[in-house]
Amino acid sequence: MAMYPYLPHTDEDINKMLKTIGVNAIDDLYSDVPELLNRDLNIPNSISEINLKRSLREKASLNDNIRDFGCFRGGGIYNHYIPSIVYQIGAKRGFLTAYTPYQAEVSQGTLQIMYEFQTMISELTGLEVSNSSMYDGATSVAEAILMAGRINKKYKTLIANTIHPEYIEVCETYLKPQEFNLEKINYDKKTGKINITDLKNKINDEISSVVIGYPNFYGIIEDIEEIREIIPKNILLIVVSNPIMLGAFQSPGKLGADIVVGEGQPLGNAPGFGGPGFGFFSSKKEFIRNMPGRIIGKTIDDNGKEGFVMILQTREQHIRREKATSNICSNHAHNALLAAVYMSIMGRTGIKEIAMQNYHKSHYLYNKLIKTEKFEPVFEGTFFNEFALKSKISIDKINKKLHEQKYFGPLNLEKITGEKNIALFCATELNTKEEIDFICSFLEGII
Amino acid sequence: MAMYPYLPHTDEDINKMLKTIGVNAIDDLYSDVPELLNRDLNIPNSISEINLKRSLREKASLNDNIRDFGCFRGGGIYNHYIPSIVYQIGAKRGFLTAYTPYQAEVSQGTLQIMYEFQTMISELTGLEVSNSSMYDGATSVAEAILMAGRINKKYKTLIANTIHPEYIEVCETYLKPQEFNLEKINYDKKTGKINITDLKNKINDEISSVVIGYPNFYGIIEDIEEIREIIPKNILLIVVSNPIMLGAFQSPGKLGADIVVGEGQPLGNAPGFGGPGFGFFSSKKEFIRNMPGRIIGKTIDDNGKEGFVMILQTREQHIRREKATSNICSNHAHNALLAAVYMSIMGRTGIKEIAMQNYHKSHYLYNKLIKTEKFEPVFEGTFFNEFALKSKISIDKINKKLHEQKYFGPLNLEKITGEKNIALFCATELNTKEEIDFICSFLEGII
Amino acid sequence: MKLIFDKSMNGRTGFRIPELDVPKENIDKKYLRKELPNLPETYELEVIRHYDELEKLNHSVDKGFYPLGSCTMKYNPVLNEEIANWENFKFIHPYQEEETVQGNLQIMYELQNYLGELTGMDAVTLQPAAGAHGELTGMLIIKKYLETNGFKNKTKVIVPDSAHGTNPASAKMAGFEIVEVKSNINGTVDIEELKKIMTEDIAAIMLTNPNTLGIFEKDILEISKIAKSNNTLLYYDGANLNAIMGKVRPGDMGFDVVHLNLHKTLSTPHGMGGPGSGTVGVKEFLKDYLPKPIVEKSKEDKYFINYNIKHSIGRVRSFYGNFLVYLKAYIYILSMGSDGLKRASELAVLNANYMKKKMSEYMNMSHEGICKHEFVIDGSFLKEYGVKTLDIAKRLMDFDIHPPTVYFPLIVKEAMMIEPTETESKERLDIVIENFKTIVEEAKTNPDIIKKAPHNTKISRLNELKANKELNIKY
Amino acid sequence: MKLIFDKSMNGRTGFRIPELDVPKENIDKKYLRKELPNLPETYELEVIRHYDELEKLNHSVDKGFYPLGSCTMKYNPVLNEEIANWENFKFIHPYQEEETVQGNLQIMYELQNYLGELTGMDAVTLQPAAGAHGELTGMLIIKKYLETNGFKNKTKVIVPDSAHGTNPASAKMAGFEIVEVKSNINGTVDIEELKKIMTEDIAAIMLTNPNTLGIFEKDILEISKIAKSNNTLLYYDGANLNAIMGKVRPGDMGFDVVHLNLHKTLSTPHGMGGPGSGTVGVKEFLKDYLPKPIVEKSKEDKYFINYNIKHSIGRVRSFYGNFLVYLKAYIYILSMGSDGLKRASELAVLNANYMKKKMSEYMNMSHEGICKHEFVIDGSFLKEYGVKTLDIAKRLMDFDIHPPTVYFPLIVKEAMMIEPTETESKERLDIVIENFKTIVEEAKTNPDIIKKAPHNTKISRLNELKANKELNIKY
Repeated sequence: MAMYPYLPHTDEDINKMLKTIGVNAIDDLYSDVPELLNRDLNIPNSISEINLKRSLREKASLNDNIRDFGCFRGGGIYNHYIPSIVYQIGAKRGFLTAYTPYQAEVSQGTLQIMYEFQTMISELTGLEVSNSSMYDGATSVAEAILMAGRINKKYKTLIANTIHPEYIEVCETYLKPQEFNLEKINYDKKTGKINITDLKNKINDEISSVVIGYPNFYGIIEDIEEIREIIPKNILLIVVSNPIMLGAFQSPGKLGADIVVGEGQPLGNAPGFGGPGFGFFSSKKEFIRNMPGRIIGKTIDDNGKEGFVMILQTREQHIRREKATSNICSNHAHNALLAAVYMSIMGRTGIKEIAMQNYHKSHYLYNKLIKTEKFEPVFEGTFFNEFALKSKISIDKINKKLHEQKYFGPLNLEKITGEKNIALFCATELNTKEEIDFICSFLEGII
Repeated sequence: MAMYPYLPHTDEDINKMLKTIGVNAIDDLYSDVPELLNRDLNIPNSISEINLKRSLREKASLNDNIRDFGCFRGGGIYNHYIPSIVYQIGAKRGFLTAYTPYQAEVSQGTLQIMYEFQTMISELTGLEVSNSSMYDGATSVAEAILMAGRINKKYKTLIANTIHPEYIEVCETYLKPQEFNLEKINYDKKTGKINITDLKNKINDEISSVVIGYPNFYGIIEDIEEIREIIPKNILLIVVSNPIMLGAFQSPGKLGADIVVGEGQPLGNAPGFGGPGFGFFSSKKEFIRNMPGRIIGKTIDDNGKEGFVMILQTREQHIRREKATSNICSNHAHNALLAAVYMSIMGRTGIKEIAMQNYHKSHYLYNKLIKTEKFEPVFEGTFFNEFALKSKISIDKINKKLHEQKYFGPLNLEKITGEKNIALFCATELNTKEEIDFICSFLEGII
Repeated sequence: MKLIFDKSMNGRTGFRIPELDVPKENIDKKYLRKELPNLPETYELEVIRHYDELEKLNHSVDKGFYPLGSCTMKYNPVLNEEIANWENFKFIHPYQEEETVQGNLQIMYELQNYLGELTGMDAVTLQPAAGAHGELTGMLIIKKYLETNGFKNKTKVIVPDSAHGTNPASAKMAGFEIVEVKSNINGTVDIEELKKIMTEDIAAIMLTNPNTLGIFEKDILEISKIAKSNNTLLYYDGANLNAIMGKVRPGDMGFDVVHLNLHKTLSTPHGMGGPGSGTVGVKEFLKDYLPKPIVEKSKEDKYFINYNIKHSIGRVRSFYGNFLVYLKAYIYILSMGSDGLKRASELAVLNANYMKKKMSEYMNMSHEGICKHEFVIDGSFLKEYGVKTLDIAKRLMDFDIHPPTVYFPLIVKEAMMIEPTETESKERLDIVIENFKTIVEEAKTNPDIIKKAPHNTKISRLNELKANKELNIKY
Repeated sequence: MKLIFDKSMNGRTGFRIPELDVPKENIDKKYLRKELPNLPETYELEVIRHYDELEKLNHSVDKGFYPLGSCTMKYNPVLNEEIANWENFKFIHPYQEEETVQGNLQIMYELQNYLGELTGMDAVTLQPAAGAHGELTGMLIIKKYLETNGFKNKTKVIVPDSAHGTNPASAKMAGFEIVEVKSNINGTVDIEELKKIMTEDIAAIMLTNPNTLGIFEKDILEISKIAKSNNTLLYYDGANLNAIMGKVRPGDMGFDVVHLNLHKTLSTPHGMGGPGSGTVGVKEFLKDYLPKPIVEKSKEDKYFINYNIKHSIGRVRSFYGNFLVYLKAYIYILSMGSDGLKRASELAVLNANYMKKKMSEYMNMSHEGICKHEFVIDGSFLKEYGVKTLDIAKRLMDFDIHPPTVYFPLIVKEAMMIEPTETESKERLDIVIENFKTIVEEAKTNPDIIKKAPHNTKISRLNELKANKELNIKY
């Protein structure tokens, strides 16, 4: 019989155990199972670690990665510096091979990390409460909209059409079966910000919440305060944000947001082909009982020692079943850990520095690109670390040429939003002046 | 002032500390140091993690590695399967960032590992005592010769000239200042084994020890028993061995060796450009007090609980200074750990299987190469996983061509022993039939 | 222990990035924070020690037995972690051109096929981020299918009283009403009861099989027949697939939709609560309803991402799901192979039955007889000593055993749900069986030691009331 | 805890390699073992748990304060580990063609230069595997140089009584006789005594500076003069270089040969006892005596390995030394840079003086005044309470502090040698200072708690006598 390194049973073990149970063969333990499968699964037989690695190396070699290649592409997932310590702590098996902290006394590691994570997210968003992670940015927005509906019992949401198109798609999927309406707010063609007139026109008594980006999908920074002033108090303002930006820029909470969510990947998580990152989710404290997901609280033990537990579990599905605030069970705790380590090591000074470098580098790139005369500005609004340009040359061609130079060029929005000849460029702290200068002069020469 | 992620001191800390000490500036703590250096060191200024990684990636990319390239080269360092678990356990910081177990109560992890390691090495070599590692194979041989001298108070050694040439060089370096003589024993041109007549001729009363390889540098397996019978009892027989081979082949201890040493790299250690691997070192128990290096023993604590401590420290330099058995202080404990994990996961069945596959694969390669008619056998003796062939074509040319095919071909012995047109081929469990077949048919076509 | 914020010191830094190498762009001050977020200022060694200390406060599979029923806390192979850490997997941008991610796409394509084969389904999506997310996806598929095919009246979903809480919650999120079906005395779905509530408006039945009692729903073929005849779809909760890999397939039993928890059955680590991966498989007739996108192979053997799915329920997540998670499941499948996966299930069942049999000698089981990969103890027999299941759970910690799932399933009093998994050895099981025995003895002779447990952890029982009342949720 | 051998079970396997894919070759049975070696038969999860448990039994830098004097237990950057784990460093065969290892050779070449600059030396070898190995190498160079240049009569080496034990042991291995020089009341070399023993046959003086008392040999220039005038070479033991990087260089002080412990000063991890790296630097006139090979750069900017060194002492190790170790030192040097290395030394000295000053309030120091990176406590003041240095050492474990180096240097009674290193924060030092104070208080009021320490470790004091008598050295 084949041996598997993950399975400890010797033949002798099996025989002894069968005898104890009082059956003759393992198949006797399946006597209640209908015999519907009388063949082996059409999956290759087990292979050795050596051959497995060979096979995976071959597949891996068919990918190009954004460490070997320079990367000017964002669109929801960003290429940031990840200190070595982040994944090395992430690899600790005491974190990796533990589950949800159902039993607090043997999960204080997890619980304290999540409490610290919640604090850090709250600090960034400027809101009092954070949960300990969601799946991703997109589902966080969808859940935020549902949460707003639970709060004000209204079931229509206005969402800026400058929110990441994939997030809007996910919201549509989530909201439709609930008969929750989603209406889009147009953007101002000139600034790239939300069209205030359109917003005003669409606001009415039925509206539960308004969703805007900060920055939005085109990198533009919305005026949260202005928007907050326009929408009535009982309508919740949901802000979708980039957590790195919040290191230096005004926090949405301070500017009037009720719920702030977003994709946490930029905080120390590898791009990983888009997953797993994590969704962050925070709100005003008054809404805590309507929040989805796991929340950790501090308390004391029998001896008066401080410790942590999961709180408000009665919101959750395992207690409340169909009456729960959400069906979410597994979250992205391990990715939240990576983010917590990242924030611990960067500190407030570090995150601020990163945010400002993103701002300055992307503006430097912007200015240089405009000078090539191959691109025209699309929006006037202030942007963070990415921006849209109208390209005079085929963007696919540009990207093909840049790929030959070992760069991933801008995102061709045609594939995402359908807009033709619009390139979404991104620069982060990882883009050097040297490579920005290179691609700009390279693009200048392209025809 | 620049900030360094490894240095915690804030300006405020420094000021407070200086005040406590009662000096005005850090330089005041150097008032007793002559001012001989009034410039900055000519070393680049500190750089960030990001730029550092960029620079190292660039350098790394100038190397070709033997995972991307097939490897038919041995000569002391071998390309073996290393289960993923080995380096993952090796990365545990509780092992990596601990030092010599001077304080047993807080070093039981280290001590037990070394006790287990000693046991495993003893099992392979067939001798009762092992220390907890030396620097490498070469220095282990040198230290073994010195140890034999301490035991029988004689200072001349016969060493087979089929021992790894670099090992012999190291022995020369070690022995010369001690006025310890080293004489070489010739090999039998036909078998590649030690020349028994030559050995017999050279044996006399002055000889302290005889050193032979098992296998020797040409891969040939010596007849330990026969040699043991020839040399008088009071001459120590030192066997230099490949530990993987000992998984399936007779142990030198059982065949009459007094001291068995060698390079431990094949046991789960990466080639690493030749270091660090580790030297293993074992002997008969009667010689334990003359052994160099650290030895761990089992005992009990105040409560009768079993535990481990360093023993026989009075042999060592930190106690005995110039009268010590050796000057060795730091050893290669972490590499011994990697070997212990490797042996734990492979088990006796696994090591045996690996050893036999090495034997069979290298013989398959041998047979195929002879059939190409580009090579002629050099020796008739039984070999383990490498063998020498006389090449009709320039070996450098062969290797250049093979490199283009992404293979590292045989070792050109001209560079090592000065022998012209002799190629030392090696095959391990990592060489597939497919690649053996490929290189043989490729070589067949070469002119 | 101290929070990282308590270890912060102004002016200390743990990061170092290159100085800005481009000219600074003006920025209107109004955009910027006046006060920085209160993130800790510390340095590498401090951070390392902080997490080193935190790690030691956790129980984990690597540390010891973790028989958390329904969670399948099996060994998470280190090999999978190593490979998922390769740069050519970790540093891939989701919007790279398809030509530059052929390796990833091939893996996804093959994994879709393997999971389809494993479950007997015809098409698979890798999008859902976790089991519950898969449930939602599956129920949305069912909803959309029914609506598209003229079954708008089908608004209800039947869920057994033994089901995971996520089942009703997910069905609800998908816009269904919930109808609960009671379990019979054998712990399985009561067929007669089922027939009664099987009205025309029933869209689907959600089942876990083996169910959360560890019992195989042996009437599954009849249930399937009942459902089919009512145009009701059958949904398979894959949480317990670890019992039956290679033995029987949901698709062959009549299920139309199935979600898998790759972090359970297929060995990807649970990571303190996630990330998971909750892939969903469907029968051919539901294929066009899958969320987008899925990976396909062209005639030229190139892999591509297909966004064009006729009746797709839409997106359920950004990008392509948790790639770095399901990559590990893919590696696990290749490691174990067809033969090994089957063996894993068989040994998981063997382990559970062995424990159940031995522990039956001194504990009450919720149901007699052969179980699958887990079983449930009825802890109420210790009531007379004043000992509750919670107490037993806490006492187990003193033996370095993670407590089983407790008070679930809801239909068993003082339930303790034990799932040993196949990666535990007989010796380990024997020790645990003895530990349980010791605790039962203690309950009878010295219940106080149990009621005050745990004794060996750094923290003892925590005041949950206070935590829920005072809501101290951040520093 | 149980040994891995006790966890072994016949027939269990943790490995899986491809089946042999070539025909079997005959082999004479006489070559093969009749009985396999008794290596454990186990499986991955068991092995992982085994080492997980073992790791927890160790103190380490990552876990807490580790002021092991003379060992410089500073923080070992995780970045260095990550990079040294890259395949293009880890899986390089030493006999690859030079064209295929240009990256490695460039690193070695640059590191040789950096280390030369750091120590004020003209040429450097990366061969030696550890500090003591470097000492041997250095002393062999001196020996060969003297012999080659007509100083065959120089057969003795002066070593201070405060020196590391490796110094005399290494000099002895290099074929020298040892002459000990006493320290004076200030803890430094007694110049008058030195002059007295400075006979014609003195080949070299081996010095550590600052010395093992943490005191800078302020008369070093005079010592150097004395040596030079006698054609005696000056050897620098680099164990304590962490005190003076960028402040003063051994070469400038008159030293001719220096070894460095990269695992001390340059942050490579100590790994439970090794591997280290003991590079050796020499002045120009000794360059031709270095062990072979060294790395050089051609006019075409290609790096190559030079085996052709005129008077080379020969090889001291196979291949090129511990590449994967000194690679980490290279990364550390680049990380810290000229500025950071100097800062590290300054802060190491600051930390030591701060601790010394504060601890002087309640403990006796071997010597008053300013120290360098470490200082020595004279523990004999606690004798009156029946408390020995060993007891203090053991009691420190209860505070999660690794004991300092004890009973060394030999010239201080009940010595405790404390080296905090620069990577510990003031807060941490303050805590440790308080812990020491508590223990001194305990010594006076409750000495038993100290004499029976440690109390919080899994193992208490071990019977060394029994260990040395019974010699139980394997399973």
